[in-house]
Amino acid sequence: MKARILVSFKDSVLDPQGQAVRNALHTLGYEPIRDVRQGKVFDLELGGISRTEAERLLPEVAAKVLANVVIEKYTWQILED
Amino acid sequence: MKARILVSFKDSVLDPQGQAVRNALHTLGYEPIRDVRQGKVFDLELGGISRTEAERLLPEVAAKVLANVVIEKYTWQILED
Amino acid sequence: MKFGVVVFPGSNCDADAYHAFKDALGQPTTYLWHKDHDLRGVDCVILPGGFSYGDYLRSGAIARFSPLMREVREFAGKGGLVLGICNGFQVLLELNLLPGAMLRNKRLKFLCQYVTIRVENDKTPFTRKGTKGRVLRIPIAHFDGNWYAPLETVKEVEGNGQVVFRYCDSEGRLTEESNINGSLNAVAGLMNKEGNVMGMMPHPERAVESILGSEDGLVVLHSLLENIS
Amino acid sequence: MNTLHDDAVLARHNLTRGEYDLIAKLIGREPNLTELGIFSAMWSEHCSYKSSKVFLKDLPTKAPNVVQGPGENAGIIDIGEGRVIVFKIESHNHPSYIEPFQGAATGVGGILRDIFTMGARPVALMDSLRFGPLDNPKNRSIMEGVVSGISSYGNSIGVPTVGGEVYFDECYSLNPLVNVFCLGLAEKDKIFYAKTEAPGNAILYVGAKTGRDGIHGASMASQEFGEDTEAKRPNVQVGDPFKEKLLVEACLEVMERRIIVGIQDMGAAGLTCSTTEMPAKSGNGVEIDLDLVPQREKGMTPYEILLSESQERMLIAARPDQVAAVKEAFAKWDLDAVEIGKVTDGGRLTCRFHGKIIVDVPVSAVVDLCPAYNRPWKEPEIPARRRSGATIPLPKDSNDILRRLLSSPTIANKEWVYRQYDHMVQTNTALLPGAGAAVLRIRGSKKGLAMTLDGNGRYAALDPRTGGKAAVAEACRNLACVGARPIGVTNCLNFGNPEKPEVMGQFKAAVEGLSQACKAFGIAVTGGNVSFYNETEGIAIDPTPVLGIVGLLEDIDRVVTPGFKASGDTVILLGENTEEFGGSEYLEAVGSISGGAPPEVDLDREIAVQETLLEAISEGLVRSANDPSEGGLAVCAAECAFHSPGKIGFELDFSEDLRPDAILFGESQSRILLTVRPENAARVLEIAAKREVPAKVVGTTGGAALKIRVGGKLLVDLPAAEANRLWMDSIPKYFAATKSPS
Ligand SMILES: Nc1ncnc2c1ncn2[C@@H]1O[C@H](COP(=O)(O)OP(=O)(O)O)[C@@H](O)[C@H]1O
Ligand SMILES: [Mg+2]
Repeated sequence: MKARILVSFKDSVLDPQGQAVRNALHTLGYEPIRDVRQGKVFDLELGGISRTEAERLLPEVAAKVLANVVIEKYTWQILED
Repeated sequence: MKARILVSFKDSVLDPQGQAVRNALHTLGYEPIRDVRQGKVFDLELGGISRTEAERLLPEVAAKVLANVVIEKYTWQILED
Repeated sequence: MKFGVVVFPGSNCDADAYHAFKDALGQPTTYLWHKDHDLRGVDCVILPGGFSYGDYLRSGAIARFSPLMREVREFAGKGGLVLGICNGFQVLLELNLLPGAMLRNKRLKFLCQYVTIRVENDKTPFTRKGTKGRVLRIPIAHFDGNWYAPLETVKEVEGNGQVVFRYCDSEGRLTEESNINGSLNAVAGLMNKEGNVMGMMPHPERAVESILGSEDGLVVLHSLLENIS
Repeated sequence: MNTLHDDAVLARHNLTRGEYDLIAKLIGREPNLTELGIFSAMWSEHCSYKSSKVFLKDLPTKAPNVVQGPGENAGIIDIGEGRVIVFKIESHNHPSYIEPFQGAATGVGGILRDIFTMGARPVALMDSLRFGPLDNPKNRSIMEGVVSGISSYGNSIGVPTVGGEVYFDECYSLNPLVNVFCLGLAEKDKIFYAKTEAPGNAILYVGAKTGRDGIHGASMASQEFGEDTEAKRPNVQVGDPFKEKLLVEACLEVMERRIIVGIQDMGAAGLTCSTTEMPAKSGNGVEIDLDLVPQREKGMTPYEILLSESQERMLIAARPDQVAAVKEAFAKWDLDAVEIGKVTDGGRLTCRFHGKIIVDVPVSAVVDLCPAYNRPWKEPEIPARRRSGATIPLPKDSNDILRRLLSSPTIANKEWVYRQYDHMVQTNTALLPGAGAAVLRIRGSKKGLAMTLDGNGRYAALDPRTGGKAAVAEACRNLACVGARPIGVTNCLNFGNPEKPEVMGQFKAAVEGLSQACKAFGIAVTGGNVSFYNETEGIAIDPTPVLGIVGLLEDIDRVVTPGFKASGDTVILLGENTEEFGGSEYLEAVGSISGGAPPEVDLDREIAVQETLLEAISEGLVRSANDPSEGGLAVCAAECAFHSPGKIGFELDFSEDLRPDAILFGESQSRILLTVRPENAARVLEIAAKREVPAKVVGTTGGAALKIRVGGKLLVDLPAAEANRLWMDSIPKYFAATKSPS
């Protein structure tokens, strides 16, 4: 089974990396890119569990390990059974 | 318009971060997570261009700025008009 | 007084801390292996700087799951002294033994240089040899030292006097420029409410010998020595 | 008639028909494709030094303090008290152009392995960098990537990057140079070598798994691979400093406990290199089973497994009774140690794959019998040496020239670079970046270690022989300025295509120059690296020999720094100003052709000047010292002001009958600007006189301005603070655009 977890800063937290990317893009003339937020993506390969189990596992792993919930939020999805 | 670009190492390239995360998850008993690949996600806010223009812009920005195609691959999608 | 320096895979200031406590301070010091469940009867636990687990997920994020951290948590809960330096500070944040989180430095670059920090609270086991307002010259070396916490947390932390050090200029003034990494309220060192756990980004163990350029780190080391039980 | 592989296959393997026939003769039959790959890698320029060997023979490699000269992973010098230093420099130029961050990072990883594989703990890194001009965004992004790559690897592994150099020139735009130096400390009786010792010993593979990384692009034989293999096989590796940190600790532990007999890192040519070089040195062979090699990817061919350049791997030879203990030691650090074969007699490398022997070659043929070439070379044409009468007009405003020089990126302060490097970890750095050389204290000793990297491609382009000499002279001078005497040399020779006679001629001359200078200083070259083919679109870089020289301070408490210490000190110039402009930053700054001959290096004079300084330092007289290099005396003096607390200014006065711009900005060699308390000036002049070194008092420190008079006229008069700002801000300014709003 393939799954994906996205982790990014909460909206209330400043994202200087995203801003630096945006500035760099503007310098290169990519003006239409008004804003950039940068985050992390984790592509997971799961095995030996059911979809229901995966649906419990993914948010748990995201909240406990992959994201620091003081500053970050996450989303998850199962990509492929 | 909202768009998203995902950048990660090509499959054959070593991903030390993903490996470290996978090992940590195994130590914590999350055995079903067989493999992890870590990448970057860029959430973009676009303005002043059409969807067609965005469809040209996004892969260009991904290939030229956000990813180094020697070792990285990317995907992009428009999330919202 | 017996000190224990925790060694995580990827720690790289463990030997420096060991040297500082053992040789410069002249106290019995021992390494504590992250896979053990034994604090070897130390009076103070040091979480050293470095890149535990490569800092690959987030600084300090994976180290927090090390076996030994169970004992460290218990030790801290019982009032034991814990000092986290740099990566050790980051681990303490991830462990929730200290409030907040670290963001990347405001200019997005790793920074290695001397900074000046001001003692904000001299009634702590880590600073009783300092005087409030004293300016210390101590090096930093980090990528993620930009302390952040939600507004209420910041208020609480300030209200409790938990801020131990702030980045300042050489005269002790807080300026935009002297807040080198962009930390909220220029926080350079922070303790828990109970006052027995402190994290700081500057490296006191790098400033304990004149040949290396500063001995100001001794303020922290000597203060700890005052806590002999 | 050898016909198994056609010309196209040989071309892809960078082997000539002649070389191929020789291989067939050496192994008594035609090689199969995997064997061809092995020879191709080991007989490549990079591994075999086939073009450079004949010229490198000239280098002085012996001295009483040399424990190990060229030929091992790194050189070793005895520093007394039972200790040795292990050091070496390597280039990672091409990878750093393709992928600046990873290319530079893995360069650091590679040189570190060369050091700890010999039983030494790495204690210092330095980096010599060359980029194209910063007004080009592409060059900025290469520089940004390279610097963060070095910083990421070095900082993470916890080895301080204590020094280096950065130059900017158009010729490096398409071909940046990234040379990385590493130095380790070891106890003299605990050095390890790459040996297998005796048949029956086990061969263990430790560290990261093998993937399809970095298999030499030019020597790829695609027939054997599936369609998509090319795309799958990245030429740039990704470094894993965390894994290497574990590897350092585990390797040093098994060496300390002496539970292995030999060890070698897997660098260029990976498993092939280590499984042939190790037994070759012991007169043994090795038999391995490729199926046992830990693999990151599925379906790897023997060719790929043997030639992969995956990072963070080592090969160990251990006695059978030691194997269990080795495995346990690595397990402690969460690393695998896998027994993949054993040492044999008979001197052959045999590799088994899926039960069949697919490689069977004599290791000596692979390692030692690559033909050396005496390639045609053409003596470089040296511009006429002109000691006077530059044809450029005298500058109208010397202040303006000085401003321009101070803000030229090559001269400007490099803090933007070195503050991204942890230069203090391990708490030994007694002299931080900023001085001409870095200084480390040695725990448990009064002594200190100084080190520096130097090289000036522009000098070498104009006159390679002088360029080679000047690099040695300047490096030693930088050491002398902190109070150290040179004890050993490593070098990285960055050149163009050696098949061009002009390039070969440059190489030959540069090596002669540096060789001559090393001999004069009585120091041995213990190793180094040659990087050829630094060309893009047929345009070669300036020949760029980079010297890494290590020095010893007898008493670290006597270390001298460049910054003025107080107002009212006397400024003394050792050496002599001349009218030499060739290759100078000054000519560059006024937009003149950088033609002419570079400043002459008189080695006897050079040594006498340095000895004078060292003697004055040993008497405790010298308060600060700095040598004029790029930008000349004015820049040199300005730097002393900038490094002083509170930016102490100076007033200097020259009355020589020379063009004033030569005095201010000329780059004549063998000069040192030092300060002493006024009462000690006479003694310094006396020491100089004894050694027949020209020396004179040229002014005093103090005030808030940089002031220089020539022939009574105040030509330079700049507020120190303003000048300092130009010097500090120049490089950061170029990167301001990518800064985030704070
Ligand atoms: N790439 C670099 N990495 C680390 N330190 C550097 C680098 N480039 C320059 N430095 C430091 O900046 C200082 C000035 O360098 P440089 O101008 O080359 O000195 P010098 O002319 O005396 O050889 C030195 O201390 C040097 O180590
Ligand atoms: Mg230099």
